[in-house]
Amino acid sequence: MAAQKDTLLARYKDMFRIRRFEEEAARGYAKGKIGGFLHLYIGQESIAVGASATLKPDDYVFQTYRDHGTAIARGTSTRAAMAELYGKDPGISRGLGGSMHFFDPANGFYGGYGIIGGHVALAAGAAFKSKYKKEGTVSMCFFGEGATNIGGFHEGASLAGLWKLPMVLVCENNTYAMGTPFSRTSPVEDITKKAAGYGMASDRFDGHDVQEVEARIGAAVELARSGGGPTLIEILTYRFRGHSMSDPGKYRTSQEVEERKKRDPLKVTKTQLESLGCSEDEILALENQVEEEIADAVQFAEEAPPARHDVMERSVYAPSNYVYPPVGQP
Amino acid sequence: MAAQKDTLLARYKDMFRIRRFEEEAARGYAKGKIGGFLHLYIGQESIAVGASATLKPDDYVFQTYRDHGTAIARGTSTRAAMAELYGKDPGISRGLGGSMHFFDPANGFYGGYGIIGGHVALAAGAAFKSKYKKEGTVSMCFFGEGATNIGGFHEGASLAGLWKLPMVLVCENNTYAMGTPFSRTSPVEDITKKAAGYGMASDRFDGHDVQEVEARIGAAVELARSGGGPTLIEILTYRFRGHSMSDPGKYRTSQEVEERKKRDPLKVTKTQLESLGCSEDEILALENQVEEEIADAVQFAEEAPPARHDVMERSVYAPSNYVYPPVGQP
Amino acid sequence: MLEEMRLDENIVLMGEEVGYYQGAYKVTQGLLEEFGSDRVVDTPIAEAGFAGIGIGAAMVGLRPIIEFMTWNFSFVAFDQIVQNAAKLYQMSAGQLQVPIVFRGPNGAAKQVSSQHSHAVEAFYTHVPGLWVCAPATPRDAKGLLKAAIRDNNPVIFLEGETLYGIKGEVPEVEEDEIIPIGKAAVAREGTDATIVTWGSPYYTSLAAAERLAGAGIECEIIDMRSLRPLDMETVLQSVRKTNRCVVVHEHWPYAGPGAEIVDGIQRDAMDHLDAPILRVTGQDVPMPYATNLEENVLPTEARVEEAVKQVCYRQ
Amino acid sequence: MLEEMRLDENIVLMGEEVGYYQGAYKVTQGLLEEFGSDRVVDTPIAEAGFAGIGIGAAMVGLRPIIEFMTWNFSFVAFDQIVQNAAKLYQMSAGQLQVPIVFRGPNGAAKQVSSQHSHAVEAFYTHVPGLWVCAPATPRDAKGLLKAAIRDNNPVIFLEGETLYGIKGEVPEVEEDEIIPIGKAAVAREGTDATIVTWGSPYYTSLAAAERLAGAGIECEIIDMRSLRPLDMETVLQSVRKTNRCVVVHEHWPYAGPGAEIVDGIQRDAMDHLDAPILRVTGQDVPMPYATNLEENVLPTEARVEEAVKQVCYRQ
Ligand SMILES: Cc1ncc(C[n+]2csc(CCOP(=O)(O)OP(=O)(O)O)c2C)c(N)n1
Ligand SMILES: Cc1ncc(C[n+]2csc(CCOP(=O)(O)OP(=O)(O)O)c2C)c(N)n1
Ligand SMILES: [Mg+2]
Ligand SMILES: [Mg+2]
Repeated sequence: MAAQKDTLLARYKDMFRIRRFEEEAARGYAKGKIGGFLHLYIGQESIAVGASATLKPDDYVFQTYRDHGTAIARGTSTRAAMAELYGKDPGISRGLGGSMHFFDPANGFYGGYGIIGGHVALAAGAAFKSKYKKEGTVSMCFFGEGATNIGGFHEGASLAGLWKLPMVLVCENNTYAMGTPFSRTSPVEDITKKAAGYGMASDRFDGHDVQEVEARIGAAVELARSGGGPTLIEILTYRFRGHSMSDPGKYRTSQEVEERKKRDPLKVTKTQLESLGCSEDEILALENQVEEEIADAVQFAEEAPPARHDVMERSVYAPSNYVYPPVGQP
Repeated sequence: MAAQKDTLLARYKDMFRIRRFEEEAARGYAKGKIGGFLHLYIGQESIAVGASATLKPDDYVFQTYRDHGTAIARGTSTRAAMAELYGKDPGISRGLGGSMHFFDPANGFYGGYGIIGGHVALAAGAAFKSKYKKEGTVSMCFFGEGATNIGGFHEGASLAGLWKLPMVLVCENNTYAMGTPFSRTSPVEDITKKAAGYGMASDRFDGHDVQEVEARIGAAVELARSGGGPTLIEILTYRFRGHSMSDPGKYRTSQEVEERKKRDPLKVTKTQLESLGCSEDEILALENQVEEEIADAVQFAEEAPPARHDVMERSVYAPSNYVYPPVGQP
Repeated sequence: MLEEMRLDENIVLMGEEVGYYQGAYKVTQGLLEEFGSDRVVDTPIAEAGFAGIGIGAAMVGLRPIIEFMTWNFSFVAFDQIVQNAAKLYQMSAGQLQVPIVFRGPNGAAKQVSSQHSHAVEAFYTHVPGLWVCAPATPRDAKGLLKAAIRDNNPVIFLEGETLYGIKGEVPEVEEDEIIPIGKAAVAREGTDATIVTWGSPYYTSLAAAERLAGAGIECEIIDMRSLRPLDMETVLQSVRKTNRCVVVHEHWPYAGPGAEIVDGIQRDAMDHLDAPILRVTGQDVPMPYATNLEENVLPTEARVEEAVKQVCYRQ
Repeated sequence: MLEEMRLDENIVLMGEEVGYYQGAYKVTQGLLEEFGSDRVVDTPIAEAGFAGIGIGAAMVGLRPIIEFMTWNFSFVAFDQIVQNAAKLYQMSAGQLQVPIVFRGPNGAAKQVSSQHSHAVEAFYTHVPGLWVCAPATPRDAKGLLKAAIRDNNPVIFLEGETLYGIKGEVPEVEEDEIIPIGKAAVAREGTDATIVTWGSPYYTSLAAAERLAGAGIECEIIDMRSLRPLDMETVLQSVRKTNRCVVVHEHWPYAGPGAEIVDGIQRDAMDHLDAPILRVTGQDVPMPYATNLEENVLPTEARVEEAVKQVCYRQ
């Protein structure tokens, strides 16, 4: 019980960190400090945090352009993340990638991708390597429900299913793809119906409870790790903000949004914490830690030196002084 | 019973025409009169013929590069077909397309396509027009089992399912994609398992009996025509020759091929005809008609003038003197 | 678009968010209401699929307009455009036409980073069977779009993502002004050097020309407007007059229409050239996110100025 | 390939029919037996999928070789190559490398018609982040492939479909000869005109040069071997000597490496040119099936001869 409480507190902190990071990012965008497209993860935090809790540091994670939350859940520092949004040199992609292209392989985060569907095969590629090298690692790929009609998803899933790759495909069904409700773009309501066609396992559930997310994704991770092949998971969730900062979100009513906010994963977890005997002070203390961290991240980003031209030029082509490792010792 | 016999005789003649056409094409290839890739339809004739019997002249048919049989079943003259293989000006694509790219829209045949998967969406496009214009026509798309892993198939099928387009997707599962048995490249054995993911009906059956092909495809055509949306049909079949003329087909045993030849659709139909009281002479007379037709087609192709440079140059861009039809009368 | 759609009910519009959302960039505002969801069709995210549906529908008589939310997303539909749209007329020996327009914003928007900042003209101009338009002004955009819709061939229509904000004179509905595909415009007259450009660098070039005028160099600016076919006649005429030329474009330096124009000039007007032709291009890097870097990756006024001075031997 | 795979078990080969079938063109004969089906992987027909798997595997440490049965099929994987392979090193600010080779036959084979006859170099050379090789001789093919496999960047490796039949000297296994990416070769020395070429038109050019020698014109032939980066130094040196140049290539005329080479020459050696540079190219049409047409669409010896005579003012 105490262990459960501590764990849940940790999850809450991780979710709260993402929430506050995203809010400050929105503020930075409004102030013109952050440019381009900015897709916020607010409302979906339980998925990144619950999923990350099931993974080991050397597992591979791939996400779309809506990638801040997942990167931070994997361990990307909020300083490096915020500096990236500000286009600064100490950013996690040195200011070259921006919001949509966080990369932090040191923390097992293999990138945010801007083209729908394309990264599913990349994630399958990491899983292919894992299997080929018998690493025992797992590759996890997140994508939106809007991605399930595109060829990239189909081919990645087909190959993962065929080769029984150690992979978990997590569809974050947040009900909308930009302004389009899923019902208008998918021939089926239940995405996991596609799993049978890929010869893979599937699961489908509501994502507002971080503990459930952790348990259900955890089972798929274990299956993958033990050689049982991939699972297609559909998690029903909701984004509270517009698709990106430039989207006023007029395609849905405020009642709908308010309704969904009742199941805000942070709120849900707070209630759970209280029923586990957590005091408000305990929670507040933790929130304050996060507030400080985020304030520090913003200040860091503000003060950091700008992205560098020479870094950009040097990173078009990798140096090619590749020397073969001694045979048999890769 | 007499009607059934006449119908079946007609089907037999159509299948036999394709068989003999393909055999002469193989001979022309061996003699160096025909170049490029040549994919024969031998063994699969029951599908083209059975399917065509369910269609009206203004329905739309799309096929892969293995397209001679389907075009001829739709009504392409064997003269124009053979002349195309010979690269001659009176060829059905005036010598520009060749074996893989027969085009005969006048007979409702909208082409043979060389890139796996791409034509599925084209066929869906014809179905889209049919629905938009309330034509009451149906679009039928043939493809191999090897095509079901590619994105083009997925996207075409997804959109057809979503918009309930009047379309029939016919997968001719001839067991091999070039040298690869289906079991090594598909995550599932039963392709129709994918239909649920596209929200469409499905059917799956053995293709050696032309009457069964006609009945089962006919049901799907009726469903499409009556607004019931698309069907994914998998027909189990076999090609007796190599993938193309350059493939010796070493990846399968001669026993396997002999075993399958017992279910040669022509042989099966002949037996059915006999049991319907058809005499050998009746069948032979009909075969002789076809022999004459094919001999004539070969001679026509031999003697036809070569493809023309000016036709090639003129057909890169269409003339653009487009004038809008009076409003409301397209 | 609106005007053309009123004229022919065979014209349908298809793309992501073109209907209920009124277009990701609000280009298609109001169309859904007027024409309904049968003609203004919101699609799933499946560019290869809906591009293919458009091509298939065009083959059998419709005249679809396919919107790519941005041209960056056309790469997943590349096969459909290159293998089917461009070739069907010929493969079928003229039996099937493909009257289709693929349109959407092209080139860098502000800070959208490497996967969303492509100037795609080099890819599509290479392919016989396609026409390619790249208008810079609102008037040209309208007139060329009309021509593209009425053309019986597949047209790649590149709109400037950064240009949607630009307002300019547009002819009235009654005028029905059509700008033919394949005609360049002399956007500024000058005697000392020719600047050949299109799309958003047109504005950079104009600004640079003003600055150069201050330094006594009068540039003639040719706005290509269409990139396939190229109106080399207009370019050559200008170069024969000025004897110097700079080509300014956003796309990466390696080849593309930029190099094709240079090739054509040197072939047919080498004797008139007093200096090698120079190009001012987007730099040869994937587009970085940071704005301080992006600004320099795109062709700048300063670089145009410098190049013009160089061909005039005035550094 | 064999030799490299023996050296590093991180090298895996993936593609359609590369294993059990021993390669559609028998290029991969024997590899499956030696390395097993874990390393020589037959794939379903899903180019975007297995190209993506290769890129993903490369990001995390493997060194995959991805075979396209022919380059015509790479268009369905275009997005993966352009958006991911070419950019990951930069998007990740150097944190991830993509050491991958995409290879397969390029250009027309005999009578395989419009969808199967692309010379794709114009599409891929345009993209920063990729290297592009196009060897013509067996020796170069081997040495460049070794360099490509050992390189830490994505390499587009274009083999000549019609060249598989050509036999030539190949260095012994022990020699481990590596031809560096980005170095052209002077394949024939001459004083009167430079022919710049690559891939199968290299042989057309050689034959034309022999015929021209009979007419008293000695051509210098530069075989580019790599198309990105371009070895312009070698080209310029030759042109500064001969003062005349013809570029011969199979790809369509609009832009591509052909135009890029012309652009570079006119920019850096215009003063040395005694005539405009001409190009002999594949004609600007989708490839027709009929052999009488195809022969003339491809660059012919006669057209090369004529162009050389023209730059030498000897018609
Ligand atoms: C191939 C492609 N087409 C279109 C887009 C433009 N686009 C970006 S996000 C988006 C909606 C995606 O929705 P979904 O997959 O549900 O993810 P969410 O944004 O809801 O997380 C679209 C259409 C794109 N990035 N890539
Ligand atoms: C995108 C693409 N990749 C590869 C090929 C090469 N190819 C031509 S046919 C073929 C096998 C197709 O098998 P299947 O779909 O079963 O059809 P079948 O030939 O058996 O009728 C392959 C791999 C192609 N044409 N297009
Ligand atoms: Mg969504
Ligand atoms: Mg097959």
